Amino acid sequence: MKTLSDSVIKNSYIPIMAEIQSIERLSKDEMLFRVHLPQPLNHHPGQFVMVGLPGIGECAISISSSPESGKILEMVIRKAGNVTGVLQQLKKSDLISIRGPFGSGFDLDEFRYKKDNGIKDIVIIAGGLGLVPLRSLIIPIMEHKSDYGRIHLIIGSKTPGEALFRSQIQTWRSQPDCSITELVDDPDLQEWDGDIGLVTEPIHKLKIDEKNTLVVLCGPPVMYKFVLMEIKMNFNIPDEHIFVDLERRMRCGLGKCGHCQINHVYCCKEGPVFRYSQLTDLAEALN
Amino acid sequence: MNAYLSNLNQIESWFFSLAEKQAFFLPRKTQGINYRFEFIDHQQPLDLFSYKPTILPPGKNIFPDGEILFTYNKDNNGHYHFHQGTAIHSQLLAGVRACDLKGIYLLDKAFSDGTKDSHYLQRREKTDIIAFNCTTPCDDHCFCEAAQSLDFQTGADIFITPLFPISSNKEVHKKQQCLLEILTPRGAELIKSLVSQKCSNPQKLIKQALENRPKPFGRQFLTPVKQLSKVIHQEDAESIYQQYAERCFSCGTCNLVCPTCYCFDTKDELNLDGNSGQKTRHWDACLNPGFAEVAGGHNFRADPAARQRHRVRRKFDYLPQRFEQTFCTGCGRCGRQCTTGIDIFDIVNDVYLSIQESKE
Amino acid sequence: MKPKIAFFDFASCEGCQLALLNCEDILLDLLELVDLVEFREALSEKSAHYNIAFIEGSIHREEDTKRLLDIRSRSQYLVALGACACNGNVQARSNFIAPAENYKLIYGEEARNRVQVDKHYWPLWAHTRVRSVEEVVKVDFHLRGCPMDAGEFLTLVKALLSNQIPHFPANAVCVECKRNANECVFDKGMSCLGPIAYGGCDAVCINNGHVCDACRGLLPYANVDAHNELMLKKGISKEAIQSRYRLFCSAEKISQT
Amino acid sequence: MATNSRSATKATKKTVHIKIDHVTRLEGHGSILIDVNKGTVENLKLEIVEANRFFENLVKGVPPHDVPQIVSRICGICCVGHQLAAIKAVENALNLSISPQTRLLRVLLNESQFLQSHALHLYFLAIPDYVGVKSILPLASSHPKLIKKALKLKKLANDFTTVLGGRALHPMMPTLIGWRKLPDRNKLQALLERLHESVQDIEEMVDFIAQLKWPDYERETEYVSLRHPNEYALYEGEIFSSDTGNSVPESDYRQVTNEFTVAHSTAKWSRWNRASYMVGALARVNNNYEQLFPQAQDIANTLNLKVPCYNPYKNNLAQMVEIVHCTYHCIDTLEQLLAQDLQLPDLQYQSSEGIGCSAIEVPRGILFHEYGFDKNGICNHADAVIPTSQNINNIEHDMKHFVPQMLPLMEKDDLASHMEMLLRAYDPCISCSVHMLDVHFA
Ligand SMILES: Cc1cc2nc3c(=O)[nH]c(=O)nc-3n(C[C@H](O)[C@H](O)[C@H](O)COP(=O)(O)OP(=O)(O)OC[C@H]3O[C@@H](n4cnc5c(N)ncnc54)[C@H](O)[C@@H]3O)c2cc1C
Ligand code: SF4
Ligand code: SF4
Ligand code: SF4
Repeated sequence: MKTLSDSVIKNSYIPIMAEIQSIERLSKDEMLFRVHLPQPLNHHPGQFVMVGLPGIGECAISISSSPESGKILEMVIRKAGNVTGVLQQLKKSDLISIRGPFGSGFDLDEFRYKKDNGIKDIVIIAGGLGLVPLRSLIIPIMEHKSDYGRIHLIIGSKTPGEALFRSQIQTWRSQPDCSITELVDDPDLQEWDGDIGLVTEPIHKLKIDEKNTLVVLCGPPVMYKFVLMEIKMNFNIPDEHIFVDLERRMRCGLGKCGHCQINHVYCCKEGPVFRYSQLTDLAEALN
Repeated sequence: MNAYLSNLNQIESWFFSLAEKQAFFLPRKTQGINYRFEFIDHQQPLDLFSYKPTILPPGKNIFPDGEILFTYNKDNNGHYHFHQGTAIHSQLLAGVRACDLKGIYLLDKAFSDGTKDSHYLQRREKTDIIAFNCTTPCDDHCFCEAAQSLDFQTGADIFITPLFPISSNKEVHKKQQCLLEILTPRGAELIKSLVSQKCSNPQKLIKQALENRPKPFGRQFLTPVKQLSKVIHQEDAESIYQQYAERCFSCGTCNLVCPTCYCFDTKDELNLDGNSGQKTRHWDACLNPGFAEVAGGHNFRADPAARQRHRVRRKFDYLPQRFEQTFCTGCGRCGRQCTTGIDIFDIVNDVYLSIQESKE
Repeated sequence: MKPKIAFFDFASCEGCQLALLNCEDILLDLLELVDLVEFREALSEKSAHYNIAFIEGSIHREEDTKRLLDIRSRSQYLVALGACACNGNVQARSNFIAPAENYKLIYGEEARNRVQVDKHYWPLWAHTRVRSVEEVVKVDFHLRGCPMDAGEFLTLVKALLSNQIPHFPANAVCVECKRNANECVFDKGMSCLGPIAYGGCDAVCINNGHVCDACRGLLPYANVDAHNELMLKKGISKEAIQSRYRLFCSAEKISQT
Repeated sequence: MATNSRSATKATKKTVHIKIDHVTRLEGHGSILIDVNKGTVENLKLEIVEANRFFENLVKGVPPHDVPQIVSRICGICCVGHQLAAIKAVENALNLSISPQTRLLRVLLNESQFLQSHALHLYFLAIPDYVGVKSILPLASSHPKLIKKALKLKKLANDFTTVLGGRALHPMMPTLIGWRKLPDRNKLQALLERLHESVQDIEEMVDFIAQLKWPDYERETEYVSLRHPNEYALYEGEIFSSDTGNSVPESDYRQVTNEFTVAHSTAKWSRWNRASYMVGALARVNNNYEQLFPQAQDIANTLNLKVPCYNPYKNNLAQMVEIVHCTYHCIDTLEQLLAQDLQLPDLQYQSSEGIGCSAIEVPRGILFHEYGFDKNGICNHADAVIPTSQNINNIEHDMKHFVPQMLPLMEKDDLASHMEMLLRAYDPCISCSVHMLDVHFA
């Protein structure tokens, strides 16, 4: 212990402060934050940051912007409690604290269409706020669509009022080899041009090359079991090719505080993106 | 490395002289039946070898509760300024036993894994350790041999082995000899102020001293710990965890006294001026019901049996997968201090037994 | 605008308000941040609307109920301040005795009969049952303890001032005992309600040589059966255990048995 | 009302109705009701509207050591007094004796509460009246130095109680026979130094009080306090009356208090040798002036407090004198204590059948407690007579005397505020006072 290589270790709890460039209300509880960072985070899709205010607190928030967004960071924050509640009261040019990026995220390389790994189909299923982290994956795919194979998006929300990023989704529709299904559980007497039903319903209709498909899921805890069941029933996709994005309580983001532990892994470090094949050893994952 | 011989009288005055130079902690008997690492500040007689694992393990001196991670203030222009937290001073922990040395060693591993924890590691760097060897099991709760931490020396600067039999009811004689092994350059520095003589045949003396240790030393698992870990990893043993959970208060004592528990919560505090504050961290306990609760009220480990299982697996399965070491040192603290008498030693043996039975 | 804060006392020792006056170090700073509109123990001012109303004391009479309902209707947040307001404290022990019997025992039958026919003053005397504040109106936050903990009070006020919802973890007193490296009371040959009691007091009684009598009330997940068994195992008689449970927690479930 | 007919004849033909609900800046709930019809006082009542808490019933069924903890909750301000009174009474009931060290600690603990309570009452509750403001808040900006000093003294007193008792409110360290844990020596040492320092501050506070004006009003009454042969009686003594010039032992307290019930008060009332009597700082200073520390006597001089003093408003001055006395006495006692090696006493005791009472001076006057235990050592009898319930009767008498006398000279508002100030001058502790008469359980 006496021979610490770097005797002054960085204090990883001190955040950087970033300026809010704009805040846009997306739905009753959710707001899109666009902040300007002092330097780019160089994140992977699916990673998250600890966001907050000094003296108030921090919480884990997924990065919603593309890895190529440079000094601009986009996040969607839902009002769920204290910190998120206070963040939503901020205004343009206020400062917020950021630490990260944390977590494993997705490796875009694996998703690219290459002769050798032969991935042709990418299925992305998002429920509710689940679209937010997956957006950081979808945007780079859409922007370099020719590098990737067929894309199937299934995006579900509770009601039309809660459906996120609809106009952006609209722009994705024009991409070649791209099918998008948008659903709501309940049209709630509002105008709705998409489908009605649960995200599990369109799954069996997917036209995919089972052996060469990657599936990505993100949504509320209850969604996973049913979606996975549906996939397993209809397709024979290897477990390594299915990704899930999980949520846990997080305090440090550094794999120390223990709150996010799922069996032997730390959700903040090994996750929040896991391959389904990993979960067979993680009994607590889909609790 | 070098070894020296010295007697208890000399060691005692050496401790007092060291205590004058820096914060010095030593186990001391409480008014009841326990021991506690206490700050030695005036010359009270020391009782060096009567001992049973302290209420809190010495590792908590390196990972203190409520430590300030940083402070901040906001200037008139709205800019934030951050400052390092609690100042880190050097300290000397004496009388640390092998099980707790291992505890500290495991914390070292955990806090330097991946992103390094500056607060822990910097304080660790400034912590000197004078360890004592055990020649007799501390009490009925101890199972350090079974947990593979007996004779653990890594991390100590000086390791002291008493060369005389120790029994709890007899006064040890002040003239009796101890062997001091110097394990680090820092240890060599510390020993300079001790009146002692160099020892040329330390191995032989140690061997003699330890020969009379009871065999087996303390409680033993029903099967070697490696095997135990495998069973705990593979089998759920729900009913065993459930059975213990029924008696459990979910009070978290077992976590908080454990030398290898390091989960924590952080708290952000705002000063009354509204423009400054701090972030602190506090020991947390996975046995407390709110530990895995998230916004919206979902609790990922709402069931007490699930929490009990998590604790056991963390010690014998999860962290060992990561660090290739059992994360239970066999100190026996959790069983000793659990008011309702739940002992992790019993749980793991029961898990093993239930598996054996179900096989039959 | 500074938030309007008010204090109201019902049946209590007024110690919680005093505990606040005892925060000499921060009192003046705190008063800069809030508009203290009603604090009968130290002020003569009054107001019509409150952002935070602190209610001290338990509720005994129709009179008190009416006053409390009125306060609730004028308050944004209502905080039960201290054990009396949170769970009736020691005076809830009198619920084991019928009110009429209580009067007889204390004032004598003759006095009771005389006062009972007095229309004007009887409401002052008409004691019904000792109730916690929550039994009468909605309570937003509880500041437990006898007396309340000034640190928790400050946490609450600071949180509300910064638009946050204060959070008080529901941990057993044992947690704080460990933080203080206390020798467990059971190891000293005495008994303790700490394992089933709300912490937040920093285990102050145990730090100072006493035991925990659960003045903050029982945890929602208190494993009372296990505790009862533990106490019996330590050789404590059933009657003594019951007397312990009824000391501060007579309003709680365990005391009804 | 008969007593006032003499004064009423001199009065003008005014008609005044005063009703002050829930008088502020006092501990507990009290209301003042005054009806003057064409110069005649028709109705004057000091209503005590605090809800009953039946403390004497609450201790029924508990073991001896729980009694002091329960009765401590009678009142936050006087918690130390209630605890000490209960501890002494229970010890008397069970025939337990204490060490000299324990007595010293108790004396200190009791006086720490005098410092805190008097400082609180004087500066936070009473003085705003005499400066003509509604609370301490305006004082904080108009007299910042003074308020800082007062806060400092209060903090010292609180820290003192905390070090001795474990916390400032409902301390848990003192118990039957002794202390559950010994106070920390280093902290006691530090307090001794702070006490020495505070002497200077107190003198400045005296200077401020010396320039305030007190209502010119007198009514001679019976002054009752404890008296001790060797010291200014606070911790123990016999019950002394200024009317008879004699003392009776504490065990005869019922003969002194003679409690009775009135409808407009949930607290019980007392009388001894005449219609009402007064307890508290003024009664003590009047009765035991000679035993005050010389420094305290000097301050009494500076404040122009001459004994015997019949002006109830000057109870506030007597409190200041006692602050000085207690400061010097605490310094002495603390030095005496620190000269010894502190020992943790063995707290084991044998509970037995018995009954015992005690008397102790607390800031507001004499406090009596009495407890009985059955053969299993379980409490079956309790009685407590609180200073305020002894004083209320006297306050009402003061008011009945004051109103007709001052009616010609004062406007309604002025009169009302003088009534409030009078009530406050007694520093009544109303939550304490609400409970009552002997209770005998089977
Ligand atoms: C990897 C990851 C990514 C996420 N991405 C997003 C995202 O993109 N957008 C989004 O809106 N949300 C996201 N979340 C969820 C988000 O982190 C939570 O909604 C947020 O933490 C809520 O924090 P809060 O402070 O507002 O709520 P809190 O008020 O802190 O409440 C959180 C919960 O913790 C408990 N709690 C709070 N403080 C304490 C305490 N001191 N002790 C004990 N218990 C306490 C409360 O009981 C409550 O159940 C993500 C979460 C994770 C793990
Ligand atoms: S110490 Fe015992 S009772 Fe407390 S949480 Fe641990 S196992 Fe449960
Ligand atoms: S689990 Fe128990 S025995 Fe093992 S190291 Fe922790 S406290 Fe000691
Ligand atoms: S003394 Fe009481 S609160 Fe403290 S650890 Fe023991 S049982 Fe828990």
